[in-house]
Amino acid sequence: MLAFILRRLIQAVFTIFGVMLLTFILFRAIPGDVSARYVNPKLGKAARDAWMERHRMNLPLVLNTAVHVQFWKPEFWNTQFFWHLRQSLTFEARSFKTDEKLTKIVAERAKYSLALTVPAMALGWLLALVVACVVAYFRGSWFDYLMTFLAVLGMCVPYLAYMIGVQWFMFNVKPTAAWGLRYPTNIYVPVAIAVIAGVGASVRFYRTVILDEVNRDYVRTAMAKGVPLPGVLFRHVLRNCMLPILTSLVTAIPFLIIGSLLLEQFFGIPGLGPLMLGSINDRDIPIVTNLTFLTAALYTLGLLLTDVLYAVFDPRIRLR
Amino acid sequence: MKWFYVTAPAVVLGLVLLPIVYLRGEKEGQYAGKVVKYSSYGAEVKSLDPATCGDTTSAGIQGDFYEGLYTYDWLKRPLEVVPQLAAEMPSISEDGLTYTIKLKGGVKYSANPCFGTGPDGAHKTRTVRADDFVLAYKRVADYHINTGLAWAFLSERVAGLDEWREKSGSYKAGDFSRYDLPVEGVRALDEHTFQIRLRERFPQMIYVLAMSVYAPVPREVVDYWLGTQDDGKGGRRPIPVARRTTEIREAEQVVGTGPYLLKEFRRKSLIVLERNPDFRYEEYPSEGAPGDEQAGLLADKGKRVPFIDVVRMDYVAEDYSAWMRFLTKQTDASGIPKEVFEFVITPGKELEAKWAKRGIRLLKYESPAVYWLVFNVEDPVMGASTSLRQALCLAYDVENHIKVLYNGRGIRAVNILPSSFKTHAVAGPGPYYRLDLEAAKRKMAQAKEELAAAGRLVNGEIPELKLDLPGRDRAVLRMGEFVQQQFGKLGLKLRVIPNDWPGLQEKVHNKQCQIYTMGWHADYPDAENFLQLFYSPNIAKFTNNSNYSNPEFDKLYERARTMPDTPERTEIYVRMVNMISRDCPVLLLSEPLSFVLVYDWVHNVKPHPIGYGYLKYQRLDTALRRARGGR
Amino acid sequence: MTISGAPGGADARSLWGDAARRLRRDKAAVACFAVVVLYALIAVVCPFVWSDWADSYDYDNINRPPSLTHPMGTDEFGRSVLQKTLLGASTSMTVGFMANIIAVPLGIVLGAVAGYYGGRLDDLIVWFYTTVASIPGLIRLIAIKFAFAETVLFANTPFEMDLGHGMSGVYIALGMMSWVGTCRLVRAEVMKIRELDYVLAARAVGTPSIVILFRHVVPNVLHIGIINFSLGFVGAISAEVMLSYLGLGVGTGIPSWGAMIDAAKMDLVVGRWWEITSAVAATFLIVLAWNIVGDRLRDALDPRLRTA
Amino acid sequence: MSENAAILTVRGLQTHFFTMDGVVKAVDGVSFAVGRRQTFALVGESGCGKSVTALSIMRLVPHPPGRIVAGEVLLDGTSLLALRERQMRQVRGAKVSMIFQEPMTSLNPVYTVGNQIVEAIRLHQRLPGRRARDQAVAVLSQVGIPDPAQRYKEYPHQLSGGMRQRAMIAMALSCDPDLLIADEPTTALDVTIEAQILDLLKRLKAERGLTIMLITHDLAVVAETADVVAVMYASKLVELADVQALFQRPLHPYTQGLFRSLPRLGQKKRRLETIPGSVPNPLAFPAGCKFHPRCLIGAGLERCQTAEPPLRLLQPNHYAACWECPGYAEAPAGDPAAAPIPYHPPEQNEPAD
Repeated sequence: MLAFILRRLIQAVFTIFGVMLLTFILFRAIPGDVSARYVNPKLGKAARDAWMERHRMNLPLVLNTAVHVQFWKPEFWNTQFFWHLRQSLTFEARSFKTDEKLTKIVAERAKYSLALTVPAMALGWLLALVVACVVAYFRGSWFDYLMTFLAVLGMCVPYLAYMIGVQWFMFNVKPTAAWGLRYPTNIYVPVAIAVIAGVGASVRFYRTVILDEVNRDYVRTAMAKGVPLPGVLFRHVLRNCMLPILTSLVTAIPFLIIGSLLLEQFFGIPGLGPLMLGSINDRDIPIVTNLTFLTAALYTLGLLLTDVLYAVFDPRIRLR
Repeated sequence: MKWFYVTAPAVVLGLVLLPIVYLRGEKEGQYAGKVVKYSSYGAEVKSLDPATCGDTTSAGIQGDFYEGLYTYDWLKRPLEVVPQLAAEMPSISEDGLTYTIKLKGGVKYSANPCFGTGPDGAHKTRTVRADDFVLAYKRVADYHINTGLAWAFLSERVAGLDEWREKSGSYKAGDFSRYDLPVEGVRALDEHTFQIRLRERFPQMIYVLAMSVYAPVPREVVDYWLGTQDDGKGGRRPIPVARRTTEIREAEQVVGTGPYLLKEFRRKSLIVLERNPDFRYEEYPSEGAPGDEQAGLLADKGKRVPFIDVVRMDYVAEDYSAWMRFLTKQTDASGIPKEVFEFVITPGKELEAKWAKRGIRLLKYESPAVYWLVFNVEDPVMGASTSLRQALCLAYDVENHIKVLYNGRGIRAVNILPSSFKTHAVAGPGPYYRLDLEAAKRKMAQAKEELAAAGRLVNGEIPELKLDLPGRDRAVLRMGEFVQQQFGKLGLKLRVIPNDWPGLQEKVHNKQCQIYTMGWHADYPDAENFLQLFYSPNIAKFTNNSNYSNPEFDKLYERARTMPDTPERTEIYVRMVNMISRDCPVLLLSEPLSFVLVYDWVHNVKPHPIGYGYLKYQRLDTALRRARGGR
Repeated sequence: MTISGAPGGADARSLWGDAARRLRRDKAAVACFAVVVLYALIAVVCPFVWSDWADSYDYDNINRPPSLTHPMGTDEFGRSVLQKTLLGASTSMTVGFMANIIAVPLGIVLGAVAGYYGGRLDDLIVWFYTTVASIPGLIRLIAIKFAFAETVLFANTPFEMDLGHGMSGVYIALGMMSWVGTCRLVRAEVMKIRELDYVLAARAVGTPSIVILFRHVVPNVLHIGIINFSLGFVGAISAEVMLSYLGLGVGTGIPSWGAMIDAAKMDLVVGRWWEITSAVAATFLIVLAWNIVGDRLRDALDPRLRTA
Repeated sequence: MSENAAILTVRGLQTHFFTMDGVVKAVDGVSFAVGRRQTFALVGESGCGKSVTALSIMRLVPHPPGRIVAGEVLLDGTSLLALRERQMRQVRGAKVSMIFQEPMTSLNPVYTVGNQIVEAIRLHQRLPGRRARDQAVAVLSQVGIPDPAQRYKEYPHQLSGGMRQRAMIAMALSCDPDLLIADEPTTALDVTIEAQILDLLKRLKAERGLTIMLITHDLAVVAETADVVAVMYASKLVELADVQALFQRPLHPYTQGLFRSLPRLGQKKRRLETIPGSVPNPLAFPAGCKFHPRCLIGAGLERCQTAEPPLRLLQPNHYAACWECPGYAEAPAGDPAAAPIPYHPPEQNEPAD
């Protein structure tokens, strides 16, 4: 198992490096010179150069070709890409726009994003799982068809429609809860939207996973032993479905951190989501790249953790 | 597995309840007994540094904690400049070049750690000195500070300041010792006397002095907040020069003399202003314009201002949310979103009765501003044919532009000056700023010939035109679509390119735009403020964005700008305005008409067309607000 | 209990025939497929019928409620909302179709190459899609849309594509970013097929590997492409709505449901329900139809689920 | 207790699958009775419905699409089909147990063997954990698993195929059921292990007085273990007899075909015979006798093509369903569910032929 974890760890390192490369290409190499957005062109070239130097935009892009063979010299590595890697790993980046440190921004805002996404995800997960199990229990009945149909229906309504509808409703019922965080409990309005809008897809996915598993031989064995259906579902089936379910949870990690971009904007939650949107619009490259990297890295680590956890819990892998 | 089914729901429940535990809501008792004003804002506050302030949102908020030497009288019309931090109006030398200004005594900054901390832990304050103004002017001129508008009014006008700017460029950005270099034309004669010397006559200088961008900046702020940082042990340690910033950004660094201090500033989230306890004694005005008495604006005369203790502004990104917050009495005042306009306002531009019954009042005011589409005259197509520009002006249905896009909130602009300027009426409407499709089509034929002669036609057709927009939100895109329709009437194709604001700026500076939307809001009530936008040396200063260049115009401008307000100058102004009307470097759209809704518990609101910082006069009847179901 | 024919994969013809037969019997699938075809027809026909729609503005009749002349009312420029909605189908279907025409073949080719050749190439492709997949979808999309910012392909030709602001940018960005799922599935499937007897046989007689790959292997994973094509449509349509909301969607003057929802989101407050309702209903119906078609296609075509 | 008392009676059982392509009659009117302490073998090609018969008895037919549409299943006089699901659960595992073909997949991979046995024990007997554990170890040892205390703690994938099947049997026997249904228990195992498992079943039958219903397609297994044999073809029983009668004189052409395709010692044939054709599509069974397209006798006969022969008692304790069997026309329409076919094993001292 140690070898397995080690192998996955190496893969994760490569993936994280890949993410850094990709964010570098997408956000830094392609968009070209953005200095004019941050340094008033009225101030002339020297000011622009100072700014470029300050943000290390004056360095060669990937490799310092002037000393291209002398990779043992520090100048060789003194390039934008290297600094990008370094900033990604240390979170030292500063916003182009406000010059704030990324760590400070994240520290200030992440808690709001988490306050929205963590309950939404936990609740959504539990709800989806329970509904999926119940639906799988009644598979083939009208109840199953109704719930599956509802799940599909729920998936098809545009997200925006949910937000507009729910906010409109809340303003009519309890205006103080419709926007902002005047009371901590206000967070449950967007949480509810996230859950409602997301539960359909999860239910459908979990149902497929569970039904896939329900047709396996060991389930028949358990039934032949006289295990009641809930026992079959919860004790035997669910345990075997854990990998896809855990994985689906992990794939949601980026949204834990980045927050629900639109939901936060709409409901006045000062999380990272609106910041991300704003930074993209402002071409605030350090913020965008580093937040993207952060989410991608957490996602990768999450997957790694899933695999390790699963290796711990699944005897077939554990004892390999 | 059983443990799983017990713990999993427990963990989920815990996670779900987590926000309640650690998410601090507004503490309900936080503002107990205080008068709190609630409002929403939707545009980002771009600057907290007086020197870099260049947009109306930032100016609006800065106006409440930064004060300039002079300001506009809040109530009086026509506009009148009155002393604010100055004790009296400036004494101007015979040649009109030297302005000597006596300061009010005993004006204090809001308390701040940079002035030191007393034994009881309370932060100290100090009185404003003349050298604080000197520093403010130096910062505006500072090469390392991104000062747009503020610098534009001083450059080539104040003696020695351009040279100082040159010198400051040779310093490192973080090296603040440059502020010790003297400037010839900006001096503190003594602690209470400040003097500015101009290179040439500038009759509009008094208006410049009334802008809050030149608010005093204590040197302590620069040295303490920009020069040192928290060392994590309760003390401060210096920041290496290379890593210093030059701009004032953080909430705690904002040190002003105004009636309020910035208590909390969370970008794109929340702004809280609190009454500045060190604010000097000031009284509510006792006289105003005709009609103010009847409007109840003088009921509080002689009382000490400010009235409001706390202002809480929430960043609300969506118009929809902002409007609903106003409707449900979460905020005290609101603009009127386009979509709801006709449900709130009658065709006669008055408030619908049912809204009035809810206790809502409508305030209308004209801003001295003109919106237009800028044609880049250096563009190969737009520059090659004056007839094309004239044709577009003639074809554009501005009436419907105002009706469809602004619900009729505006009046058609007929020359580049706002109608409240006296030169406006004298100059009269421009020949091409009217709707005449037939004439436009005739002009179009001419334009084709001109363009053909210049070799700009592609396959015998005018190539697709490009319109750059200053944003991506729906209102802006909607406008793009409308322009498409208008140009389509002449058979022209238009590609609409949404930009973010800095992106558009960048393109404009690089002269990459062909047509884009712009507007100009008067900085002071003088035609010169609008005419300088077409003065060709200003192309390099990035204020002449249409890149319009006309030697005759330039000559007239140079003559007029040092002239005092005489009929002769007005005559020159008119000639210049008419040149623009003839050459059409801009397609004039509208002069905006602004509508604001306030609840009846808000008193003493009178929108000011140019000045800022009148929040101190506002008064809230919180008992009425609670009675009406507000907070 | 084996109910029908051959195990999946090897006998492609019976797989497709069988699937078609099953789908024909499935009334819901047929109905949804009919909806999709109807939308496609609308998408093709309407732009011809109302080619001058963009200039059909009528400033005297803006935001009118439904009436006989305009069954779904008029929009902010006095144009018919019904026509706008129907024309929006063209945008949506184009974006969905083009995005998947890019993404699915890309996914199949990369997945097949990775799965068939294995080794370093496989490692590289797996690394690439893992990397891409670990960046959240919307950010990925926005990022590439911004990377396109001022890119104009084939400028000054009839094929000019303004990637930064036009419709082409939306579907190319979507296409370039949504191949991962297909790639992953195809790779896994190809790895299984690679070991099947007929492939081994072909290899034994010395058929060049590229021929084996594209003649013998890829046809057997096409069903994954078909399934992902239909499911990808849903994603593309939703993404277009989202991008339009963020102002990164198709250009102005092009009717789009996302833009309609965005433009009309405030209208609801004052009771102007017709524009947002039309757009939401149109989106809802096509997404529902594609979802069900995709589901049923998967049930019919994917042998693993077929045994269930 | 009378030899003739049936422990299990199946009468007119019909199990249909309602698929999108049509109704599949997987079991179509099957009747038989299993006597106590007998080994009753149900033989047929794959897809003939024998597994569905077993699942129907257990009421484990996957629903949807399957459903028992008619018939009666009596276990010790209790009608299983009339039981509520809750009561049925108490029957499963406790009175009737079942083991399956694939020991690899039939055990839950994520639980230890012991855990799964204990689960069965505790479901049916209120035992404290330790006692249940002891019982599980005991039953593991009974099925011949060496070092049962160690095996108890192991996961299915750690065991060999034979051990897994033994564990399955242990699990099935853990609650001391009266009837064990073994659905092709040895198909997935290799020959030596197969023999061991069959021996084990025989031993358990002898030791515990177990009744076994053995489902298989392998006549060799039948010869080895069965007392009574039922042959199934295309959802119906075509022949039912005790093992000696059947092996000595198969009556139905299908059974005869099966025997011909069996390698036999001392035969000089160089090639094994096979039954021509293939198992008919359950959606479109041929009219008349379902076997007639493949039948050497009835292929061209009109009666075989039009009318389906019912099961008739041709000889004492020997039923068959074929128009062309000698004596079929005059034979009574016996009820195979009325009483189990008694089995009299040949005397031990009688020399085998």
